[in-house]
Amino acid sequence: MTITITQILFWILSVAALFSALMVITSKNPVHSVLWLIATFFSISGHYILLSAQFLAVVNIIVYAGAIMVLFLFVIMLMNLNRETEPQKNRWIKMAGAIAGGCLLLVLVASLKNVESASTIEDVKGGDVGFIKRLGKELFSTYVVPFEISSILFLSAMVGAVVIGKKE
Amino acid sequence: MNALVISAVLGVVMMFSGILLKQKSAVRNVAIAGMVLLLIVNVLELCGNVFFNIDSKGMIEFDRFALLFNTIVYVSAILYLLLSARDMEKVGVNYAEYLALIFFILCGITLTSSFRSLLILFLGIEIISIPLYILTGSDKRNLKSNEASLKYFLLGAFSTGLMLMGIALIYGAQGSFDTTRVSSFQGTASPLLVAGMVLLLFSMAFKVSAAPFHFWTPDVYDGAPTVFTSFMATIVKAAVFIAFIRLFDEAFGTLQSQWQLLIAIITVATLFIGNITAVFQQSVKRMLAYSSIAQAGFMMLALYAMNADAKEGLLLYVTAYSLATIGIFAVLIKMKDYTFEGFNGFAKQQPLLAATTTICLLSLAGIPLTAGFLSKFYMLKAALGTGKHLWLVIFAVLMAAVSVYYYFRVIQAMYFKDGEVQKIDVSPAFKWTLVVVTALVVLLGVFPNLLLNWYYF
Amino acid sequence: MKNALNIVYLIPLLPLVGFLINGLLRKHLSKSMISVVGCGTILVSFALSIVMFLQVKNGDGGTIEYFNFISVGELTIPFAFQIDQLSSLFLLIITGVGFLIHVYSTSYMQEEKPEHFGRYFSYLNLFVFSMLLLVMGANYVIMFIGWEGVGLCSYLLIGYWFKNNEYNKAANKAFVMNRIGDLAFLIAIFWIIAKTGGVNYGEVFAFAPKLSGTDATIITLLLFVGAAGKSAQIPLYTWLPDAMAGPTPVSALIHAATMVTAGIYMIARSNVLYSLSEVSMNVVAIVGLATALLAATIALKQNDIKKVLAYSTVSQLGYMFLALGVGAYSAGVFHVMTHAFFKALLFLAAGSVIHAMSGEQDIRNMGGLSKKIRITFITFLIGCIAIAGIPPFSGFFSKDAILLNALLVDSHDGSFSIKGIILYGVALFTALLTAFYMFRLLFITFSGTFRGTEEQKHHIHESPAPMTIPLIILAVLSIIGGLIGIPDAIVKGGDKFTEFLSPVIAQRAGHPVSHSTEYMLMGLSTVLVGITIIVAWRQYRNYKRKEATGFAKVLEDKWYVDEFYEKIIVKPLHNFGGFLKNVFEKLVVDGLVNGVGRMVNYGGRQFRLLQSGQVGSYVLLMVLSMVIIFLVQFFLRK
Amino acid sequence: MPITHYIILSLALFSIGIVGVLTRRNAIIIFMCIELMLNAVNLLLVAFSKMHNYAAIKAAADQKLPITEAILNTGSEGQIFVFFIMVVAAAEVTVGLAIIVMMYRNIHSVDVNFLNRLKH
Repeated sequence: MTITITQILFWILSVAALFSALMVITSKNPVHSVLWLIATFFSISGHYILLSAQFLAVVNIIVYAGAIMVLFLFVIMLMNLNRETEPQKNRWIKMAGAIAGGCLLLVLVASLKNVESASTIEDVKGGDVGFIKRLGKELFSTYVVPFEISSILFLSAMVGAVVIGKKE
Repeated sequence: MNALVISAVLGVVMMFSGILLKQKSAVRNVAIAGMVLLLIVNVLELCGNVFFNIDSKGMIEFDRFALLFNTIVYVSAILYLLLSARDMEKVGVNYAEYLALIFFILCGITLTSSFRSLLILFLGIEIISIPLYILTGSDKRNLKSNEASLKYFLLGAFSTGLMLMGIALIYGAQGSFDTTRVSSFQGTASPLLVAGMVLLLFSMAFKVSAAPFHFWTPDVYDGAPTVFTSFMATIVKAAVFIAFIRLFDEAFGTLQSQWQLLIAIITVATLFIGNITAVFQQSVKRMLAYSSIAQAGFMMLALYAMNADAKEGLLLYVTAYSLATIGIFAVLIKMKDYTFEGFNGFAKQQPLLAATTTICLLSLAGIPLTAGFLSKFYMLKAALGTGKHLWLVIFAVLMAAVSVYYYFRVIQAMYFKDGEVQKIDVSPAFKWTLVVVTALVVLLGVFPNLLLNWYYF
Repeated sequence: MKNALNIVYLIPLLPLVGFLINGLLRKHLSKSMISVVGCGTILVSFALSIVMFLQVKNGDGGTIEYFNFISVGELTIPFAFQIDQLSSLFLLIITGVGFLIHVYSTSYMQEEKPEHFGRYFSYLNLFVFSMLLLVMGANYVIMFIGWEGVGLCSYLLIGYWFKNNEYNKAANKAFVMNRIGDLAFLIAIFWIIAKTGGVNYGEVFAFAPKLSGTDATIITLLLFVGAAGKSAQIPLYTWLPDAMAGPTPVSALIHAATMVTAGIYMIARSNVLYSLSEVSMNVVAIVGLATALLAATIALKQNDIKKVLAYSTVSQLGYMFLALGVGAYSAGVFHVMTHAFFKALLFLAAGSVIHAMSGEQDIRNMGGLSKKIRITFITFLIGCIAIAGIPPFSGFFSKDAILLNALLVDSHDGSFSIKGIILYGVALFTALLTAFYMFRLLFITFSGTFRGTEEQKHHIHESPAPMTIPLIILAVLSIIGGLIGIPDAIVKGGDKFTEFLSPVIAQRAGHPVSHSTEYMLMGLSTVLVGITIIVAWRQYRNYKRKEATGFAKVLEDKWYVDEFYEKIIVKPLHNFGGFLKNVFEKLVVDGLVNGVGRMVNYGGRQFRLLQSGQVGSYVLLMVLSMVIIFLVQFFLRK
Repeated sequence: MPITHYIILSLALFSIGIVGVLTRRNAIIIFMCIELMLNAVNLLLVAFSKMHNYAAIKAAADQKLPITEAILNTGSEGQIFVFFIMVVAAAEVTVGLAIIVMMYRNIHSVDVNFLNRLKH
């Protein structure tokens, strides 16, 4: 059994993603949580590149890590939230939450363990499905109707932000 | 397709009408006219006139079931606007925006009733949900409204996460989001598919407020401005139910043996919690929230049975339920005191409103000669048709009997108790609309085929 | 008149129209207009019912379908009416007695405001409509619709004087108890659908022989629970006496003559199913007899004129169930008919008494009324004789038929089984109690001296004609109504009634007893009833209020015999009646019903606590449920 | 790389998100945890997309069939779906943060434990 560079990268990125995700939920300071979440998104983008989904990797960084998380950070800074402002939950409730989440993970994994392990992911010639050219064509031909529909979603979100945010 | 395009356009029109029209009544009239237009184009499509022939690559299909349901939704929405649009003015200043959001929601409803792809289902559900988060919080100064909005948003986003994980697992198993391709598999179903189906079941159960995913419902319905609670509890809930039954019919029909037991468990839990907890409410609004959970339990029977009777019966059920609940809420909105005591002596002050409310309540309780009875009958018969689990039917009948208790508390307060008479002023038009709603409830209770024949011819 | 069936829909439709007119226009119509609409619609319905009856008599009954009410899969439930011997008979009773009560009401309710007057008549018409639907329906679903309808109307009418909180409670109690029964009925309907695939009487009864014994027993027992709720049998009877809160004509119409007989109608209609289950028959007979006895003993102790009549109704209904339980369906239905006459008469007469006494209902404050309200007295007396069972009044024949059939249960060769003798003995004893309390009521009310206030005394007057004429008609019917069911022993082929019903009700295949035995039994019951009445006469003809005169004085005024009776028979009976009323009814029956409520209460409170208002706990509960559901789905299922 | 690795990885991220929702009180952090859940889903979808793409091309190659455009396109729908999830997430964030800010303006806190006026 040989270890390829892909596998090494997979493990490194996985550990990074899981670690930073754990830090998101354990950091006391909300700003730190945001930064760790950005780190998680970067590791996930790394995974996308491993899976040769370059387009999504870039979008993930630009949209998520770049725009959305900055919005979060902005709001947190605006409210001046820091370590002191978030009272901690009761230790037992935290424990119960962690155990419940752990149980869910266990059950999910146990029920999916029978998935045919033959299915694998490897690089193959012509496997450029994640490239922008191919996705762009698909998006504006087959998926043009959902694409237009998502504009309605944005319109309603826009109207909503106005309704909620506008001073009366 | 007519209604989809028109409803989206109307949403935009409403946005601009808020800027262009100074009079609120003008905005309202535009909205009502738009809704009528929507109904007309939809009925035209039902009769075979499609104006917008857009190729959705098989992701959306407007079949009879979808079109008929859309018709029901638009009729209910017209009645809703006629009865309650005036009351939206009290909520806040963004009158035109509220109406625009309602049109966007209707656009989402049009999608969820006709999807053929999980992608469209997802988009439709989100287009329904996001405006609802906003409408729930639209009474910005009211802390209850704030709280309801944030709770709804956080829990709703959580359930969206569950739904997406479910869709992802299904995609892993079947390699497609197409409902027909999801349902076609060789041999036994992959665990991925089953797990995905269960996760989708959770999130849909959340959206229709079936136990044990119902917790948001009482709080949100209670906290939201009553005029929007009315919309959420009726039209939106009906739409999600239709999506639910479509999903489990078309995508998971082949997996029926896998989910039937789960649905049975959820049905029993929903019926029990909804009915029993409703008994102890002090506020009519909150009672109606629990009652909507209880009614959802009954509608779950259609999912459980999943035969031709069930789909037909569900159409009747959502119609009966929506009409009756809109009728009750329309009166409730006018009241200042939402407790049961607030209704004391109501019959003396407003005999007509009391009478219409009574008939609507009787329909919800399932008293014969109202649409509520027949729709419950259909549900139970459909569940019997599966030939299994007779106890489920008996349990449902028992719970229906419990429901009589809390519906009759309102009737009793209105007719048999004296109290501080609340002054409410309503226009004759409002009264006549209510009479129409009530007449429909009774008419469908005697001639259900007036509605159901549309499904077949 | 061949095509009279084509207009049969008018029979229920007219009261419905009356309901709509009176209900919607009650503010604009005068009282006389309301009366004309209210009574007129019922009168026309009655005329049509006579036409139907005659047609059925000629053998031209049938089923008329209007439209498909419900069609779910293979199951189609037509909206159809079935006009046959049984339903046409009930039509006559409902519209006929109903019409008289409507006429009576026009005068009785005269003091109400026009608006309320209209409301009252609209409810009354709606009630008649529901009852007609119940009886005419050609399947169980239509019957159920009428069934719920009468429950609803009785709720509205009991609570008619809603100012009084007690009355509200009574209305609620009636509704809840009725709902329990309705629930069982609904489950029975679904069971029938599940097992036979139809709900039309024709289909179900044709399929019946293929039902398994257990299914037949379950269905019939569930139906019986439904009937017990509506017809006030143990343990669901307590609502009926409380239901006397409504106006008196309502008590007469709903709680004596029509609604409460719905249970009897339902079981008689389903006689094919009942015949399949020995167990159910026994349950029906025993519960019926127990109710008859229990209610009769309680009635001994009551001082409210309407309460006595209410318990007497419960007791008589028990009688009818006994008849059904022993398989004598036609005797049961016969008793329904005669009971409708004399009980309506008694209630209306009681209403007339209350009217004369300016609303007083306590018989201890009455006395000596016989001379002042002559017509009421005579009609009331006729009613008492009829219910007590003295020939040739109507009650005698129907009661006699029930007693005889009870005695003959399980008998195939003319000899009596032990069961039969016990049933007969208890039933006869109950009949004597009936005679006793009815005449006690009569004597306390009408004989002796007046015990009320001066003002009341001054005010006593006979009721106006619209009230007395129905009384007289009903009195005549109470006298002669029994003649259509004269047993064979007296007039050969005299029992026209059973003969008429024979196409819809299977006859008991039993060995008839010899005529001499029958004479002996009739004689026995008549003599015993006569003695009881004399006892009651001695006891109560000069009733004095004990509180007013003191115990010693009472003794002084009475004969030694009276004291003897008092000690040996009356006192223990009274005590027993009081015991049953206070202990059994309050503790056992109400306790049972309330106990279930309390359990639901407790459970509901616990569930409410889950709704803590905290987002975190909601998510936690959801996640835990998800874990459990996943476990069920992937690891526990099979 | 076996697909199970990816399944387990993304389920783990998903569960961490859920645990975060369960254990935190700050509405913004809870919302971030939900975003984490969505990203776990995205990762899984991309992995499945690649898996289907690889399987289709390999099957065609094994059977010596010409590799058409349609086969090369297999799996694109998964990535398109991810795109739509991002779209929806962006819309949700707009609305969600607006609601949280509205809440903050009224009670000067984003602690969800303070949300308990509505209960029972």
